[in-house]
Amino acid sequence: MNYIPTREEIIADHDNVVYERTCLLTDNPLSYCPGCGHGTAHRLIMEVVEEMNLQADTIGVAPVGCSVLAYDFMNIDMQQAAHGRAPAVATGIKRLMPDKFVFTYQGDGDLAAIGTGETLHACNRGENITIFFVNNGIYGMTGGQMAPTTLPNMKTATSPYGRDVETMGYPLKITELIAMLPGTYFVSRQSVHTPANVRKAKKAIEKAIQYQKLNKGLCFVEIVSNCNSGWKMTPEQSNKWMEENMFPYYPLGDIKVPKEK
Amino acid sequence: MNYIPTREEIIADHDNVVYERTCLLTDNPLSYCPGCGHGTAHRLIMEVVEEMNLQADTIGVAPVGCSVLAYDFMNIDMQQAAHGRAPAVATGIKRLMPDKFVFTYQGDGDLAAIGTGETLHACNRGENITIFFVNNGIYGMTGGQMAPTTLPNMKTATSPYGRDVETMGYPLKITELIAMLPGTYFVSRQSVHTPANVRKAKKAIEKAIQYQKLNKGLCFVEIVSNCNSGWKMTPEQSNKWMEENMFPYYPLGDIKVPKEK
Amino acid sequence: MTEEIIIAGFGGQGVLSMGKILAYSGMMQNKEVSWFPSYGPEMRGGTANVTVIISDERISSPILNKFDTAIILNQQSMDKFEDSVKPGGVLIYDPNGIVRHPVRKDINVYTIDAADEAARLGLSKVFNMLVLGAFLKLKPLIEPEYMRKGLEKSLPMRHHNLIPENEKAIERGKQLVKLEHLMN
Amino acid sequence: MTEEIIIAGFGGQGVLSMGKILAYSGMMQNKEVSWFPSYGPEMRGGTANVTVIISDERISSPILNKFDTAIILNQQSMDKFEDSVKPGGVLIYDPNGIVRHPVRKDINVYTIDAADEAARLGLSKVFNMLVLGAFLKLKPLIEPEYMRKGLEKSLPMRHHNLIPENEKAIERGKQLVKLEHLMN
Amino acid sequence: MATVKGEIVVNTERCKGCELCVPVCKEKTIKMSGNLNSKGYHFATSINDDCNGCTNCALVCPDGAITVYRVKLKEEKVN
Amino acid sequence: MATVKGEIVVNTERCKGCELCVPVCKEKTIKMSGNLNSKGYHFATSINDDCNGCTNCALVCPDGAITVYRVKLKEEKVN
Amino acid sequence: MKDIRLMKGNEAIAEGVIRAGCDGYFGYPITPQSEVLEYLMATKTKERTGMITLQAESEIASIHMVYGGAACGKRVMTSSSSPGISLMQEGISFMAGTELPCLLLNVVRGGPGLGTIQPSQSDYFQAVKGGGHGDYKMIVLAPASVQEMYDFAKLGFELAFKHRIQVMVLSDGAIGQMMEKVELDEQIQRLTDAEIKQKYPWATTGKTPDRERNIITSLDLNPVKQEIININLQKKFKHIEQTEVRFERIMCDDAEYLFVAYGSSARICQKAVLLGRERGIKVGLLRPITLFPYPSKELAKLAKQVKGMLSVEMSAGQMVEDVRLSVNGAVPVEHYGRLGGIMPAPDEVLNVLENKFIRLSVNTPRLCLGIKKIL
Amino acid sequence: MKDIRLMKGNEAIAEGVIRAGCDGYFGYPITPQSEVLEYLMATKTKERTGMITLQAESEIASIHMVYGGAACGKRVMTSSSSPGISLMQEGISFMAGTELPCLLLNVVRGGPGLGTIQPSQSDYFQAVKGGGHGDYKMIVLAPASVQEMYDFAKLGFELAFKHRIQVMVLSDGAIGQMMEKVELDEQIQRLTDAEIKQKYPWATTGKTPDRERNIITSLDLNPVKQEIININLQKKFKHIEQTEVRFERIMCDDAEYLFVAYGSSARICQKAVLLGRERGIKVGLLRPITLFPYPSKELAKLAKQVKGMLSVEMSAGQMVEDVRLSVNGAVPVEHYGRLGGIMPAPDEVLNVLENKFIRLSVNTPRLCLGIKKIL
Ligand SMILES: Cc1ncc(C[n+]2csc(CCOP(=O)(O)OP(=O)(O)O)c2C)c(N)n1
Ligand SMILES: Cc1ncc(C[n+]2csc(CCOP(=O)(O)OP(=O)(O)O)c2C)c(N)n1
Ligand code: SF4
Ligand code: SF4
Ligand code: SF4
Ligand code: SF4
Ligand code: SF4
Ligand code: SF4
Ligand SMILES: [Mg+2]
Ligand SMILES: [Mg+2]
Repeated sequence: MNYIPTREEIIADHDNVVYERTCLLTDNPLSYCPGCGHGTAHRLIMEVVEEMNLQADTIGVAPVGCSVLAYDFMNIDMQQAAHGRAPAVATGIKRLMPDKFVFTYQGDGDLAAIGTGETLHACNRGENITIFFVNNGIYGMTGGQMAPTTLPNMKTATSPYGRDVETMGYPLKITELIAMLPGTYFVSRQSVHTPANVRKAKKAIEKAIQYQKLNKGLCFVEIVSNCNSGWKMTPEQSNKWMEENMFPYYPLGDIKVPKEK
Repeated sequence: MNYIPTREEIIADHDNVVYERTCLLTDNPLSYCPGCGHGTAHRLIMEVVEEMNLQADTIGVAPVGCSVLAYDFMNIDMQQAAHGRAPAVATGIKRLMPDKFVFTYQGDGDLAAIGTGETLHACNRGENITIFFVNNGIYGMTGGQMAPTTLPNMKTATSPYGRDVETMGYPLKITELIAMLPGTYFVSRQSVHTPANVRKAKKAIEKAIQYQKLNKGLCFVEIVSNCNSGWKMTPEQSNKWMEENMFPYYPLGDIKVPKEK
Repeated sequence: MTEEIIIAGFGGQGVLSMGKILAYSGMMQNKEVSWFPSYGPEMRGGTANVTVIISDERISSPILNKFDTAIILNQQSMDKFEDSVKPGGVLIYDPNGIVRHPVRKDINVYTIDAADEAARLGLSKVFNMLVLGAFLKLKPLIEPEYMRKGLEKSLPMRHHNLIPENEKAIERGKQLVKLEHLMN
Repeated sequence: MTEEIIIAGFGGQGVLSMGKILAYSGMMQNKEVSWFPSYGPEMRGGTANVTVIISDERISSPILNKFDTAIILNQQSMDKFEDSVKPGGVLIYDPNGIVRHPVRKDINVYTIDAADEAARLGLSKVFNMLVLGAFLKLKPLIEPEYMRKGLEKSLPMRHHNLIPENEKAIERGKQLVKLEHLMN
Repeated sequence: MATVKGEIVVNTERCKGCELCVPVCKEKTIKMSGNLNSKGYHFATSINDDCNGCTNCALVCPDGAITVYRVKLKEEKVN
Repeated sequence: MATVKGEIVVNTERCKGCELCVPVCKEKTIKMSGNLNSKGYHFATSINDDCNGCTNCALVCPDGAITVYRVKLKEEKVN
Repeated sequence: MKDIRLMKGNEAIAEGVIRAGCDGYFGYPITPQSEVLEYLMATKTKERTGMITLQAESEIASIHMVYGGAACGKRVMTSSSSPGISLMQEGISFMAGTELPCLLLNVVRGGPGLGTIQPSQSDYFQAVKGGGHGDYKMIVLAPASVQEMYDFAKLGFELAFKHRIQVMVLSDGAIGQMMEKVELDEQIQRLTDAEIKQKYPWATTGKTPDRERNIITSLDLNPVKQEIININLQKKFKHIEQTEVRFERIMCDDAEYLFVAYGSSARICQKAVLLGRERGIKVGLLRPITLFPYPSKELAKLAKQVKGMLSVEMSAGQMVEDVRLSVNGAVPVEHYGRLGGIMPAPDEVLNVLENKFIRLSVNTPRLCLGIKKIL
Repeated sequence: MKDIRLMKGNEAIAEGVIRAGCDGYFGYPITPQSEVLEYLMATKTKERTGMITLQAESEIASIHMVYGGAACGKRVMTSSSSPGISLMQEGISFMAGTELPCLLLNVVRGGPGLGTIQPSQSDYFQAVKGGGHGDYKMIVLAPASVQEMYDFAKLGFELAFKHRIQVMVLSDGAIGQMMEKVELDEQIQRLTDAEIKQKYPWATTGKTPDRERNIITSLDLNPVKQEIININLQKKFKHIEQTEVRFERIMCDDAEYLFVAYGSSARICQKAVLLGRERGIKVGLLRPITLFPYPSKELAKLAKQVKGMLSVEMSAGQMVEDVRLSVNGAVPVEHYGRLGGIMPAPDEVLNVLENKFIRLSVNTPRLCLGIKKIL
């Protein structure tokens, strides 16, 4: 009457874990729509913070946007900033707590519309902070309105007939702009919709955190992501659409890398 | 007893005028310090408006800065905008009065510090307005504080030991940034401290106005200028200092010119 | 007469538009109506609900804590709104996907297998009309003629060809509704 | 005792620092003092003025419309402040560059050729001390010992070597002041 | 000879049924369940023994719902 | 033979004595007056007949204080 | 045929401004009022009437776009909700200083800070006392129905141009998000540029030889002049106080007790009045429609008649100060409020009224959460 | 030896915050307060005490830098003048919602809009009633001398941390720009990070294993929870009203008439009291030092004693509402104000008092410019 463990039991043993949700994500269910990239982005950042053993040294800043509740999910000390002001908030923190790892997590409306001034000047001052920028080309939280990064002719709640660049302006490549500033040190654009991209994105996040520890200036990681709700697609469709439409406009890869070896 | 007119009387006859203050400058004495470039910049813009016969079709927007009182000097309809908001004000005007020639006149604090967001987004939307940007590397009006464009190590009231780029950030080349945006059509940097430069600056101003009439997008003319009071120099010294120190950082010339012939 | 209704479920189930058709129909029948949706980030995660009030008098608050009728279309909504039915009120739900069924004894509970029926018909779009039918069976506030006017008003022109289908679904819903529990 | 003074002229003439030395000296002599400058864009175009009040009692408003004494150092200031001398008050001015001289008959008018004297001495920096001397001659509010303490306090350390020179200029100013007109 | 074998465990209450894990699994191990979780989502479930523990599915899961295990198994009585 | 001759008129009340017009005059026609205008500025003034009407001075004058005239003069009794 | 629709409050005011001949809307999304911009975009205002609709990069940009347009004599507006309106305070103060007419909509949500997105009335002080710097007032209209959201578009523009003043419609998330019946009226033609030039000679429309240049500025470096400007501004506000007060009296004629409430709260109190009458309590409701100018005289009159007034607001006690200032001690004035996005219920407010003034009921209000003790 | 200096008000508060152990200043230049930032820069705060001084790109950035620093338990401040303070209203509301302590300085100038740069008191409503959205209060301190500018730096930080509240020093261009004697006290040590962690357990200093993560947020999507948060906030304000009222009584004991004035106006009224006494009028001055909490009880007491109160403000009538609310009709309350950057004179305000209450003088105030008629 020997009990013979099932195959599952043999394998799914704690010792055999090769991937598990990081303990720096809380148990609270994420408030995001199914398939939304915010969740993956959260996870990667927290994985790196965990792996670098930075929990006690990290102060995060949540924006106004779908990720407004990031503090419910990230098991670190966090501040919720007013819409667009996260880089200023992070500046206030970092200047007074220079030994902490300080990051903001911001959407494209937050960072590139209302927060343009704060973003540009934090970058220009070379604040030793890290900005994670989730660009989904839309205002997810408020119900899918046009963002500065919305693609030409893309339909949103406030461009129901498509973004007309003549009257509504052009998609703003803010990442390319801030990469031009001497205050930024490492600028990279990533995505998190395939396993390979997730791995690359995590690398970029790691670098951005490491460089902050060296006080090299501002590090900036953009993550091009879907907002399947706002785009009115299934998660899978939205990732496909993103590859076909967003990436040509927002090509992935490092935009500014440190010159010295 | 024939009256023989003096040489002066023969020459200084109205018919012989080759240069005269444009009638689009009012009789009010300018409020600027002696030798300040604002006066020349005002004059050039008004000369072009006069020459193009645009007085009745022009609406100007004054900033907050030493040129806050521009409306006392320019004999056109003008609005005084809140600090930094002139591009938004001009957008409001132009969208509703698309046939008017609409311009803003802004200092570097106004345009590149508090007004960064409005500047960038008006440029990005390709508003059919013209921005005249007087960059004197300092906040003239409030008594010579550091501006985003203040040079490294330059002393100002708020950088009394010189601008330390490590903590106070780098001089912001906002003109180069906005030139990257698809919404801008013509971007040029000029100065008005020598006769030759005055002539070139006037050409650029002419173009910027002409292109607006063709609805080509935003035209942007930067004028690097002295603030001799803020810099604590004589006007002549300040122009020399400007050539030696400002121009290397802010090289004169067209930055973006229309591609088509 | 005042009827205060909450309709709660998923985004995509047609919750808001069901409420809107109901409100529009009431309005056509010359009643005072109000329609108040959950809005904003509340909707993240796909939940949606709407409060509809149909009354003979001016409506005071469009936001309520207690309802005459709750129409409940998923578990989360059941958890949230079961308690907000007034004693003696009505709770209608589609049992599909419901694991914790209502337990209150002081209300009248009905079910409608609308999801199954919609699947059976191959017309997932009429799901909400089936549910609406169930409600109208139990609370016949709106006369069919005004129901049609409501449909006309609330559907965009290009969907007017679907009105007969919707009406049929409403009728079908009236047949499908089942009593689960009568209040003690 | 309360003495309300306006000092008005050009930027660069040392108007503000003259006021500051006066105020500091008053303070050292244990008086209540206030010093209130023109500020901001008012200063564009190079004008500068400062209101100094020296008093035995707590000072109410640091901003005044009427003054016991006006010290006037250019035409623009003359145009602006001649009228604000209280009847019976004192107006001191440097006539250099003044084209419209004061006309009021109900005040006491004095001149001091401070610019000329400073030029003669080759010490343009002491211009304002000459003027201050003229004032102190007419209104000997501050004892010399406190004047020195005021100078010490208000000048930065690295300029303390200039104090004797300044004191000399003050004395010289006392000699140079000339009566132009005594009130009727 | 040893084979690498994997296994996933889906936290069915966290899963939101986005289906993003399905196509990234080269082993076609994941399918959406016909059942609903308490939020009303069809959750992901493992349908075969082919998982190789590559973690692809877990990497793309926005809700961190998947735990991946991997072992080297001795080849035994395969039938 | 005709010569181009110029003349400037300085609006002495507008002039703020910034002296920027002085160095740009190749003919060295402009000097600052010893007198003050009512604002207290030493104003610019023309000190010789060499002006050629090139307008340089007027172009750089921030206060628009200079009017420039130019004529072709017949060469007459030069002495 | 009457054009009757079921509309959201936000949609109704959007349709209202189009029909009122609005020339331009500039705004930035924020819950619970994003439907205003969305509706305008969806309805293609440019094609319908020539009206410009533009999504700005922020609320600050929006208000200054409004400034630019208004200074040209155009009918322009923006809308937002509480945090966005806070961002506009400098701009609003500039519009006050330049006396530019415009329509502003605040669909209030619970604050402070990010707060909730649920309805609230806690921006009363900001709207009525002046959230921006300096001495100024706006006309503040408080709609209590979707129909009024629609109606106040036209009324708002009329008042704005009549007095060269900013008109704020102070709504809330309930009125903005709910759908009700709305009766629409005819399209008013937008003014042509020529008409504007003639009707609004102060507007910056380009300096023509027939007039001096027009200047829009709120600056005067000379305090003596600035004081005169400000005195004239104050005279205008006084004049508005004398001529533009609007309110609704509901069962006030024989009232012994009075609710004072605006907007959503007024609807609840209206129901409470009916409940009260059923219970035999002679209670009435004064509903201020204009919050500035405030119906102080009417309240002062009613103070002679009633035994107590209860100001019901979804706030910690803001309008109640104006009620107290109006009656100047003549009658007890109490406050009852719910916070954070919660709306009170009719029986709840009636119970409070009874408790505070009549003391014959021993019920504490159902949902009071201890609020009574501290407010 | 006592360290006595002649300083500008702006310099005094800058020196004051350094000595009060301030950790960080973030600000943007604006007249008439740019000397605060300039002084801090010139004195090399980083070298003196480790204090960070940073010029921000705008007032909005400044207030949010303050937010970030304050949330770490640091003593931080910003300063500005009227238009700049208007821009901070959203940020201030966020700080209120998150209960973050900080020091804010408004050196008020004449508004609305760009206005003048001369002294004014027309931002009273904004400071005291809440210029931002939502129900909140700040503690508002009104200095009347350069010494108080200095003193209120320390007091301000103390109150801010005691109550986790924003403290605004409401000054004006006169107090900011004038030089007066100041007596300085000892340098207070800045707190170390370890001390902060211990004293302010709510601060985001990095989540260590010994505690749950700290979250600074003003958001709750659940209105029921948000209401509880707001009720607690209101309780705090009530508590402050009961414990932190500060005022100065000047010749009030036998007063038959009362000036009520703060800041610069109070100085003028103090002189007017002396003048009045010379003329045989028994007049006193109540000078509120805290504008919130307002000395309402003291005024209510005085209302039983005096025959009339005159609120003197450099505004069109703002604080006067709080005076009226305090006395609730018990005594006539009048207002006298000068606008646009003009300061009234002592005899001027005394004449007004006589005219309004005693009617034995026939002089109309010298510089009244018709203001009396309309205000
Ligand atoms: C001052 C202010 N303006 C507007 C809003 C409304 N608002 C909330 S989130 C948001 C935009 C969110 O878009 P984004 O930053 O792209 O984030 P996402 O939701 O797409 O992740 C807006 C406009 C606000 N909360 N505060
Ligand atoms: C909201 C606001 N913040 C700050 C100020 C103060 N201020 C007036 S002008 C100015 C800067 C002027 O500098 P710049 O734009 O470079 O113009 P310049 O005087 O040098 O020509 C500042 C900060 C203001 N008026 N309003
Ligand atoms: S709305 Fe868009 S961005 Fe927001 S959670 Fe949903 S999918 Fe993600
Ligand atoms: S302060 Fe500078 S910018 Fe301003 S007028 Fe003087 S020189 Fe020109
Ligand atoms: S770990 Fe790899 S093989 Fe296993 S289920 Fe996931 S994706 Fe498939
Ligand atoms: S990716 Fe995650 S949330 Fe999506 S279906 Fe798979 S397990 Fe569920
Ligand atoms: S016009 Fe030319 S030549 Fe004549 S004074 Fe001027 S600069 Fe000299
Ligand atoms: S450039 Fe003009 S202002 Fe300057 S000195 Fe010459 S004439 Fe006078
Ligand atoms: Mg987005
Ligand atoms: Mg400048």
